[in-house]
Amino acid sequence: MSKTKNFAVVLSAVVLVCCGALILGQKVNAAGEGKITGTVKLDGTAPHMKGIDMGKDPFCSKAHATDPGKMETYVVGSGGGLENVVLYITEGLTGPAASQTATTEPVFDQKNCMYTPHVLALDVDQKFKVTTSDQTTHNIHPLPNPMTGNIPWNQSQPPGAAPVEKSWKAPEVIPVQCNIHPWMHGWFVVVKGPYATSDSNGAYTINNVPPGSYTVTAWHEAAGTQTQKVTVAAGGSGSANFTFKAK
Amino acid sequence: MATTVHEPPKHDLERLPSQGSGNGGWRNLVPADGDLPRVKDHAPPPASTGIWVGLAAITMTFAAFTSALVVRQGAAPDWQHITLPSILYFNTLLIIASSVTLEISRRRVAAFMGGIKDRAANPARWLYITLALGVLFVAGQTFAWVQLKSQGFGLATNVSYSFFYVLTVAHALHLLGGLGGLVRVIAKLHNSVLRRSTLDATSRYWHFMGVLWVYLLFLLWMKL
Amino acid sequence: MAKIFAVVIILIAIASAVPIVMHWWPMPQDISVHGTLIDEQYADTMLEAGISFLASQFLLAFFIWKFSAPKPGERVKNFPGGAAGLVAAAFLLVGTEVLALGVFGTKAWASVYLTPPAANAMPVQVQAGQFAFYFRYPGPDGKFGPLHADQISEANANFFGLDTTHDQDSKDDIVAAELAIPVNREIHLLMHSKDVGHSFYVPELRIQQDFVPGLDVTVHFTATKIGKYEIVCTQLCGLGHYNMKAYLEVKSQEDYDAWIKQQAALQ
Amino acid sequence: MHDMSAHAVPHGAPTSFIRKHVFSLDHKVIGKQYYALALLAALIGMALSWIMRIHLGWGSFAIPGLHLLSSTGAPGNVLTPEYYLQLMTMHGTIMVFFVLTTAPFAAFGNFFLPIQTGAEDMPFPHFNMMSFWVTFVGFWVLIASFFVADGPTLGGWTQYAPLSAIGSVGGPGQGLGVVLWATSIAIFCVGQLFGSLNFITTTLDMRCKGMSLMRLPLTAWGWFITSVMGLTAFAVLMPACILLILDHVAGTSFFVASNLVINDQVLPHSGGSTLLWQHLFWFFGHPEVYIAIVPGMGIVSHVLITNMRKPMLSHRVLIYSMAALAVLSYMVYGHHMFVSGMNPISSLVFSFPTLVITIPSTIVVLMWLGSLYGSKLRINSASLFALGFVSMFISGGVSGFFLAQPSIDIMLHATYFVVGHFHLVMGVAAMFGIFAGTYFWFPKMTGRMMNETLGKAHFILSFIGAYCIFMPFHYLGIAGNVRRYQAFTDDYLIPLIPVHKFITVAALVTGFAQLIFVYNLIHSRFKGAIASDNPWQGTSLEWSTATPPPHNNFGDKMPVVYHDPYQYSVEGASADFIMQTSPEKINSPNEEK
Repeated sequence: MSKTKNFAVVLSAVVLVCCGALILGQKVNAAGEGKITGTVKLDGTAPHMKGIDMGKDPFCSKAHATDPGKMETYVVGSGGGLENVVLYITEGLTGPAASQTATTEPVFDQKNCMYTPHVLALDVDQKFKVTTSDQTTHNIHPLPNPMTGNIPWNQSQPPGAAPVEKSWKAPEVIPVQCNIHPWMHGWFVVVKGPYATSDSNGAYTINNVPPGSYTVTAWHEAAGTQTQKVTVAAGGSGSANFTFKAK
Repeated sequence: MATTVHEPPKHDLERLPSQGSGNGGWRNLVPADGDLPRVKDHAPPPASTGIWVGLAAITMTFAAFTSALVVRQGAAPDWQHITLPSILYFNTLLIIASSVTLEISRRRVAAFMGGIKDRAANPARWLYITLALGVLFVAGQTFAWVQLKSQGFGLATNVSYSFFYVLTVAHALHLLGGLGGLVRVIAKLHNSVLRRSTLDATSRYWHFMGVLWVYLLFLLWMKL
Repeated sequence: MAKIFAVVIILIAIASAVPIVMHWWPMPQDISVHGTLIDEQYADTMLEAGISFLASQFLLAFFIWKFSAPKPGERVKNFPGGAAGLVAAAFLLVGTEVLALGVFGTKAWASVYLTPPAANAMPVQVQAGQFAFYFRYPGPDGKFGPLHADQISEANANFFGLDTTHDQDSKDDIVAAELAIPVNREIHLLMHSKDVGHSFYVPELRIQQDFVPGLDVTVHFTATKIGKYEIVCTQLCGLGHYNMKAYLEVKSQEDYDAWIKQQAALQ
Repeated sequence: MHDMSAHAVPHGAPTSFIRKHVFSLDHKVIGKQYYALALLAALIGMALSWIMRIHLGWGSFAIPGLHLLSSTGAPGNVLTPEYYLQLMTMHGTIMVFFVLTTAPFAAFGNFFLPIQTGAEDMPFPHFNMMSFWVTFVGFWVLIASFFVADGPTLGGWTQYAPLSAIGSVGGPGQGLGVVLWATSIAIFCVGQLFGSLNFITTTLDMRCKGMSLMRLPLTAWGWFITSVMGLTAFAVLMPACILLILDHVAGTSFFVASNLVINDQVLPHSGGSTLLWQHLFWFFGHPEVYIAIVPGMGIVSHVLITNMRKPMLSHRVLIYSMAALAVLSYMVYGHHMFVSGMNPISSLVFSFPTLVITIPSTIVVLMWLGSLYGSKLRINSASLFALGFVSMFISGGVSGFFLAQPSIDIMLHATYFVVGHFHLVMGVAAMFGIFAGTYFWFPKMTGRMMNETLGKAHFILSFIGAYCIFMPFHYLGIAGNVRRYQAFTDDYLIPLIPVHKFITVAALVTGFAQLIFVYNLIHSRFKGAIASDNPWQGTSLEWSTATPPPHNNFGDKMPVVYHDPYQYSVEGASADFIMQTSPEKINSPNEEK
């Protein structure tokens, strides 16, 4: 009888220790996480972006009375930095870093009849909010490929309506548009694992990357995709710069 | 086969059996002064009026399909010529034959009810033959669909095929209704509760299905 | 109750007629050449319909007032002339009325739909799609390039699906989101639908015509007054139907020339 | 299946609750079931119209609890554009099919046609029962679309292709919503075909001794003509719905043209005809307008005659006019398509019969007015609604002058003028016919009288209210106010919004007046005064039998008819009315010479 009891105690202890080690190991791992940084540039002169005639909606045309809206396919900053490029890891991710879901809840706002941001990168299953800052009704119509498992939806948001909260099930590049304002186009870029979006100078930082060697992919809605191999040391950072050619 | 035919007593005995029962006039032969004895009650049994009404509705439905076919053919140049499966012509023979057998059966029942008993031999046998021919027709149509499908011609392959399937399936569904009617007539005959109006209505429906099929075949042959 | 009811009928009939009779509620102003015929036809119809409406409502009210309180022992009377008289009146009065309307109305209809556009009419193509109109001008070569449905891209502002790299005719085509036209010049509008049914309606222009997917329809008209008017969609086309609109800008020839030059530069 | 015979008693009186009240073969029970279904549908349809009207008047007003209906369709209790259109489509479909077709035709017709013809029941009671239950299923299939993922379809009750045929890329509700809609309507068609089959056969074959066709009351004629129209119209709509469903589920291309692009994607369909749907739909759609109104004409004539104590100037002229309307209704359907890209010559060809159809309509109105002259008019709820019907029919009819002409239709097509026109002539007028029938026949159907004071209050509020709603619609249309807009953002429409606010208030008040009727109906059903067999001193067969009628309508003895239906105020007669069953000899009867 007592032998059995002893065995049970020892077993529990072993289990506890193992679990502790696992948890600690995670922490150690997290402490050693690095990052990938770099810039994305556009080679050559930026293509001319067509202006948008918002005349059919009085609210929109008023909002853009001084600053006429234009297409956002190529947004190029000073020094040729390319904005709205999504950078994410396509190869080399293992373990928890690959399966973890980002917990932040990004916002996709409809402001002055444009999407802010124009490109929203998301983790699989990451929750996000669609909000409106406009005094006109918008319609949010993402167009995923139903074969991926992402379910298309199409709903409108009158002024002052509560945010629409959603998430996507599978990695996919999903165009989104407003049916009421046909010029409004944006993107949900759903990826697995850590990601980043380039800012107005083309700079980006992918955080929470465990040490290892990876393939980083840069995606742009018109210029296409590029990949580079990057190695990240424990607690250090890797670097990858991309240069796109305008199409 | 021990089948007897029972007909409820009729008011107008002078009517000939071969005329069936659909030849009655209306009940509106009423003198304005309300002189009732002169009123002749010639209302036909509702089944024989009802069947014409039903056939009118079916005619409208297929007329709508036909005009849809004509309009759609003229709307775009994507109309394809298709070769009808040759079993359809065999099926046509089946359905014509079934009309003949049903008519034989109907006449035998009518003769029996008219009192000419010696010609009433086994009306049920001819009904069974009609039923079998009808089932064969549906089987033949099914064969045609399966054959086309196996050749890769589905409902959405081309609008010609769409119309082919829609028209033939719609006809087959209506024909299944006729088969149900035949089964019912046979059951009633066995239970000796068959009315002649029921048999007449069923046989009109059946003949109409035959005529409709010949029309559809002609339409499909000409247009597809 | 009967008398209250009779008075209510009279009041409603008068109230309904007042805005029309007093010209408080006219149709939108007419800026087209053919619109005069439509407006005349409308006025004639309004006169005849208005008289029929008022006469029958008054008669109904009067009969209700008069015959709802019969004295005891009173006998029923028959309408003088009886059924035959009324049927004859219906055939004669209404028959000639509707025949006249039909015959004269044909003239107005013919001026819009049964006359071909003039040889020098200016062609403009309008494309309707969920939920916007776009307009295409043929440019200096006077030719519209072909449309390629598979190249339509709203994201890249290629609304018509033009292939400017390969199609010579498309290179100088001018695409705009508003319809600017010179005043007093006949316009031949070529109507094309990108997706579902839509309609082109400009009340001031007295034009309404559906877009038929798969079938290109045309209308022609001449605008006579400079100004900015609204083009709206009148055929239910989806959730943004209420917001599907564009502007019609009728400009002087000089203004139009300047505008088209400016648009050409923007392409 | 039931034996197709009628000379014997069709069926014995049922004993179990289910056979008595649920799956009953009795035409009277089926008529009441249809009435209950129509009442439920009308309340739903009216509630939908309230939501729409509030939204049109005060676009940002939050209707408490609306998000419970659809959290995506009404976030924060305010309608989204798509949900407005979805509710609008459901309002139209429910009202046209499940109220205006079922109540005056299927409900009253079922209850009274066999009684007025002197029959014990319809000839095919099983078909009759199926007719109701099939319609019932169709109704719930339609309602079910409220609860599917994208909600009901937004395509309008006319469901113009290709919007209705391209699937969910067309917008919310255009996928499953349309399939449910088309399924529901196809089922409904089957139900009405069964019903028409029974109605026609009853009228032709089931009349009692002495009941010639011309001795049928005008109500029976109305139902008979309607059933002939229903038989042909619904038999065309059903195949159209089947083709529409196939475009959805099987990928066929009946209605979707080639090279349509949505969201920058070319649709996989090719070659379909957009106008084909419109032809098929309006071939049904225009007769449908008369299917809704002709039974009302019959009911109104019947109620008026009884309350005027004199027959119509001519029985035959009214019958011929109704028949002419029915025949012409098939030749005019193209007037719905004047600006839809149809050949402009066809527009003219369709325009003339459309103008000609005003002649029989005018004759009917003149018959009513002319008969009113010199009558001894009784004012009660039933006769008030009948007179209201006449007024509405005139008002809705004259606007038809405008829409019949293609040249004016260019201006008024798809505006509120059209909405006002058909709401007056088909909606309100038909509803008034239903109300007239209800107040008139309620005693016979339930054995109790309705409350007259409430009835009159209901009438005067409805009458003024309906004009306050629908007359301004015409003005909006003249100003170019486009229909089916959920908000008015165009510069020239913004000044019209105060008119919309006025209409909204009128609609809410009129709607509440209908609740008086519902209360009256339910209260009188249980607490109303007991009705006699013939409370209005009527002459037709429904007043010869007990109140409420026994299971086989006439008890032991089948009626025998001696007179034309409306022997009121006959000179030298013993009373001011002589029933059709009375063998009394009349020296100069009110009959056709």
